[in-house]
Amino acid sequence: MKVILLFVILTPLIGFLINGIFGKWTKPFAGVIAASALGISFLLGLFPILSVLHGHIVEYTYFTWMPFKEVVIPFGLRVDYVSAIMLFVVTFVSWMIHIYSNGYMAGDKGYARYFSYLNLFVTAMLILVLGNNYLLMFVGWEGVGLASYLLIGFWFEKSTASDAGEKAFVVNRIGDAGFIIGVLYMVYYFGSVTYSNVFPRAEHVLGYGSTAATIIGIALFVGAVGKSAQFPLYIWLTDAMEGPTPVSSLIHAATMVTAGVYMVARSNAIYSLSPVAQEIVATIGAFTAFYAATMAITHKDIKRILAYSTLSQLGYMFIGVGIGAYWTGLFHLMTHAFFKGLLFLAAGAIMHSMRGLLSIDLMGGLRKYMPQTATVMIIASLAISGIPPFAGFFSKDAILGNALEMGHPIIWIVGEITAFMTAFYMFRMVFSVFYGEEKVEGLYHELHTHEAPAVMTIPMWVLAILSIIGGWVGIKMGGHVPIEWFVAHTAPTTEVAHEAHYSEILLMGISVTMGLSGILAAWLIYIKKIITAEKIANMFKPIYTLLANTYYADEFVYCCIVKPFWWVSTNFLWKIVDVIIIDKGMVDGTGWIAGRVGKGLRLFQTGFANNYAYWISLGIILLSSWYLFVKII
Amino acid sequence: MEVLIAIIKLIIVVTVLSVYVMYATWYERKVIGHMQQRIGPKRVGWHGLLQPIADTLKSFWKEDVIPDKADKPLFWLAPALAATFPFAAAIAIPFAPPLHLAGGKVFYFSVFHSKIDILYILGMMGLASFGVLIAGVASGGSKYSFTGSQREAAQVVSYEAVLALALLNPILMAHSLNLEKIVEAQRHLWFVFYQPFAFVAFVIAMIAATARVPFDLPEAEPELVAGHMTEFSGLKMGLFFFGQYVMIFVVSALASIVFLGGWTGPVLPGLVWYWIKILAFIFMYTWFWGTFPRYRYDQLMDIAWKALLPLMVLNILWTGFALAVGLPVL
Amino acid sequence: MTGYLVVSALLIAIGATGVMIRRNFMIVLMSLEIMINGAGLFLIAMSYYLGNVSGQVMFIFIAAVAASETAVGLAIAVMMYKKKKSIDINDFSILRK
Amino acid sequence: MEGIMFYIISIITVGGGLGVLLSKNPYRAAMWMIFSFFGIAGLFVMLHAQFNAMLQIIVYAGAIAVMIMLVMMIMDRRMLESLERFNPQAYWPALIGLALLADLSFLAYKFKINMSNVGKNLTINGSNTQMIGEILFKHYLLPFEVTAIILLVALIGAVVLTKKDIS
Repeated sequence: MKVILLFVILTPLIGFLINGIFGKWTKPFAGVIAASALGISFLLGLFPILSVLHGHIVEYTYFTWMPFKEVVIPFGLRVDYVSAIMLFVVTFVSWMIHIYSNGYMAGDKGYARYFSYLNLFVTAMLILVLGNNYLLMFVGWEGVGLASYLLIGFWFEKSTASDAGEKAFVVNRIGDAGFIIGVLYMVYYFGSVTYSNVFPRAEHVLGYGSTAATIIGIALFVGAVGKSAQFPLYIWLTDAMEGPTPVSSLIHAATMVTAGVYMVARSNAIYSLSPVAQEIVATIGAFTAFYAATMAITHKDIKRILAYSTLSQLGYMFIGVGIGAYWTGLFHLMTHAFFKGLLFLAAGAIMHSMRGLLSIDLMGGLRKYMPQTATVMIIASLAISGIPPFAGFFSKDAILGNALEMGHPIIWIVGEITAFMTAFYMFRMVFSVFYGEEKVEGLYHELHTHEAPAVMTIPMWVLAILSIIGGWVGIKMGGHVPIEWFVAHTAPTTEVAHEAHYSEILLMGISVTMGLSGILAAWLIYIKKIITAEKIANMFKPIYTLLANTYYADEFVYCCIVKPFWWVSTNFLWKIVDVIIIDKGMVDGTGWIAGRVGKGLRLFQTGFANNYAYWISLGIILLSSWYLFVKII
Repeated sequence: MEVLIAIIKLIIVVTVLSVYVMYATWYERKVIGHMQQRIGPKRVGWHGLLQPIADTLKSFWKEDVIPDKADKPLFWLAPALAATFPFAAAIAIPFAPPLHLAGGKVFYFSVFHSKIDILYILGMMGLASFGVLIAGVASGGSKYSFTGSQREAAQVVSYEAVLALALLNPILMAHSLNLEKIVEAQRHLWFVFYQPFAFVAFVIAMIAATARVPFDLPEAEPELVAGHMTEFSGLKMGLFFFGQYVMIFVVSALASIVFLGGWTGPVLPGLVWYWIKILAFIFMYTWFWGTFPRYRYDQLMDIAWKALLPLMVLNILWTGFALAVGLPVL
Repeated sequence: MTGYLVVSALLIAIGATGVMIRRNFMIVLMSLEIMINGAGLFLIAMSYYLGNVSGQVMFIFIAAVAASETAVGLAIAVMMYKKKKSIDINDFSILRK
Repeated sequence: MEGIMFYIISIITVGGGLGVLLSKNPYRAAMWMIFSFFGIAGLFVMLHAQFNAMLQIIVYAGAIAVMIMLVMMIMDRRMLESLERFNPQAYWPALIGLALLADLSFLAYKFKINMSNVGKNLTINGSNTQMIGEILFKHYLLPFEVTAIILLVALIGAVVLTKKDIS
């Protein structure tokens, strides 16, 4: 088992090394190598998962990684009830996406490079998931950051792509700073960063409701905000859509962005101690869910719509982990990985056959040309809208139901409104892309629009099936919900004093109604054309403009952060500090002093290396004499 | 007492090695002769068995020519060093498996025995090239000698590194620098099965380090006459030969100990296994001599720096990692 | 103990003198090696007399640094030789101008 | 016995050093240097530092000396051997060297340490190598890595220096 667990990580790494080093020669079968590496990794990963299912947590320490005096950091891997879910999701969805990429990237000139990056990404993600301490998690955390930078900027000839890669990197750095601070606090308080060492002692060391727990919680959450693209730091994610679409599917739907949720669920022992930190997590989650959904309504680019919906769904997950019902967050993470991965893959298939066109204004009636893609897209949209029996219904309902029961009615209301909007924008997209008439005459004929090849459709179908049945683990069976029971071994739900009881059927009914009414609204507007979208847009002109411009977030950053920096830099740093103090005072001044001194010292600079040695030797003599006569005698 | 035993051992080793060198030349001439469909030495004694003795005697009576422009002290020093250092390396090589005496004492069949045998042998092997280097310098501006020495210096620096890196893998696996411990660690399976790449690299590097075909550039006959030995004659030249053959013996023994399990092996007694392995390596040398063309100089350097060295570094990384996490090495 | 330290002092002094008075750059490099070895001897002697193996570890670092120093020094020598066809240390005075 | 050994080896060591200092021919100087290295290795063995003694031989005598020889062989021989031995004004620096020697020797004579640990703690299970490894990779891991970087920098520096024609 020890070796198997290690090879779960090593196989993608080996794939990366093969494709990375010998890419020139392995180009024809780079995709096969990468996909089979992931397949092996997935199959090997099943062993520890099975062991966890039997109730044995798998944890091995391989070697001591950094021995400091008191703090010893091991290199160890751990699969427990939380990471087992992540391990399954990451390896399986990544595997599907690797297979899909074989078709999508065919003919690209960076074929081998692409697959080596993809494997590197999965390696880093697995280290993040499986590491048994925070520092190892941080290695994975930075590793996925690096790999995502490489993948987003994969088509680096396009300046937008490389800019987007840099933006993702820079914004993530802010979050990483928070993460590091959290880990350092942890070292300070616990003298260790190993999970099995920190969590059992958390309550004893920190105490319930203590400031220390809150600080650690918030600092770690700042890291999660950066990586999971929550409210202030979300701006990188939409730009990151410049990368190849399977990359968006892998990084921005299924794996990397969920790292923050995973980390919060993983640190449940600390969050449970701090109601304040929990409140912040849940609030930011709810706000992001709503905020991103409003932006998704107005956008016309399929990938951007999906990107905003990802933000929104991540908000849901943070509500789940923020209210203390960690299993709901992880549950939604899992179902989301299935259906959002699928949505991105379907968008990729559309993009593939539309030669890169993405605007929903150009499409319509695509159902006839791409029946399979249309079917899986509708399945995924139903899942994300929360229509039973699709996966999204169970997880979203679990989050919202728990939010209400834990005493967060406002979050519940916001969540329900967001659910309505989710259904609306998803079906707005579906209806305008797949139904209705061809909007631009002869476009499809010209582009030879066709169904995607089997290597792309099969992974989509697999994910589609999972999008349907993936949520069924959330059905109450024999008195308890299987996934709740499973996760609660490692991350027990925070206990609340006053548990309100609401009728479950009623809550479900409200959720379903919200979803259905969203779909209905979209149907009325985009199919029946009772009222055209333009008219509504004109009716609420100011709001529409605000939303279409994404709340002017980039402009806000530019005005309020970049501009003042610019101003301070030009007016103060440049003109005063640089020119007067540094240039005139320090540079010229030191130069002047150095010049004066140099004139004196020039006598010593004979240019003969021997002469320099004299002075050095004389210096040694002086030093030793000083030691001799002052210290000893 | 111990000093006395050591001295006796030393004398025996000198004798054995001298006889070994004499008959190694005979053996090589015989084997190479048969490979080239000749008979080899035949006249002196039965199947030419007395030939090496005749050769040795002849080299004693040869006129000792010293070039006018030669640097006399260095000219004397060069062959002495060329013979001394390989010999110094050879005294750490056991000639037979250690004998476990009554009372827990162990009798070693090597003159010098320590915990860091391999380091000692590597050090002495590195120094062995000095004889050749000085030979080039001392020959008083002879172009052939000088070029030969230059090549030897570059070759030794390159291949010494490969040799050490290749040895590091078995050392890591055996957790010891001591030859007996390394043999002990291979009781179940020889290291050549764990470390095939290291073994191949070691064999290539050991041929280059002893400057034999196909890497015999320091004394490439067609271009350099006899390389560094051009100006030497008689006994001095004999000493160079002595050094080279002892060196071949040392690396062969090292290879068989470190990679092929030394005196471990089924059925036959340890001593027999040990010498079979060493003689197999010596035969391999002759075999290569008879079959391989010489490499070009830049190819020689490319092999060392662009192929073997990176490969060995990767190999060590893998070995260390595998040992650290408890994986099977291969 | 004094014996070892005196030998070490002798080596350092000889090396320093060599650096100061020799003209041949190669010999200056060799003198540097001698000096470094003097320092190494001091470390090893102290490691023995203090019963602390750290001194020996330091010697390993010194050996590594000495190797890099030699490599760079030899590279400079080769470059200077290419440029000036000489390795007289007194010809190496372009820094003066 | 040990005292006699020490004197013999010290004479070898110091003699080698003097040989480097005084010999005109750089090849001979290199030989003297190797001689001196051997002496130091012997002193190391006497100080129970077997591993470092071997390291001394492999690194200094085996690698550094060969490198110096190699570079000298690239150069013109006559130029190398015809150089003046000493600087024109060699008296002052020689005096400085003597002063340095006197100073350091006096320091060595005056030096007093606690002698209760002589020869202890140098081995684990009788193995010097193992002890060095333990200390090197536990306490001196960071310096070790820095050393590795220094070596890499020197390697690149040497390649760049010899490859480019700086004008």
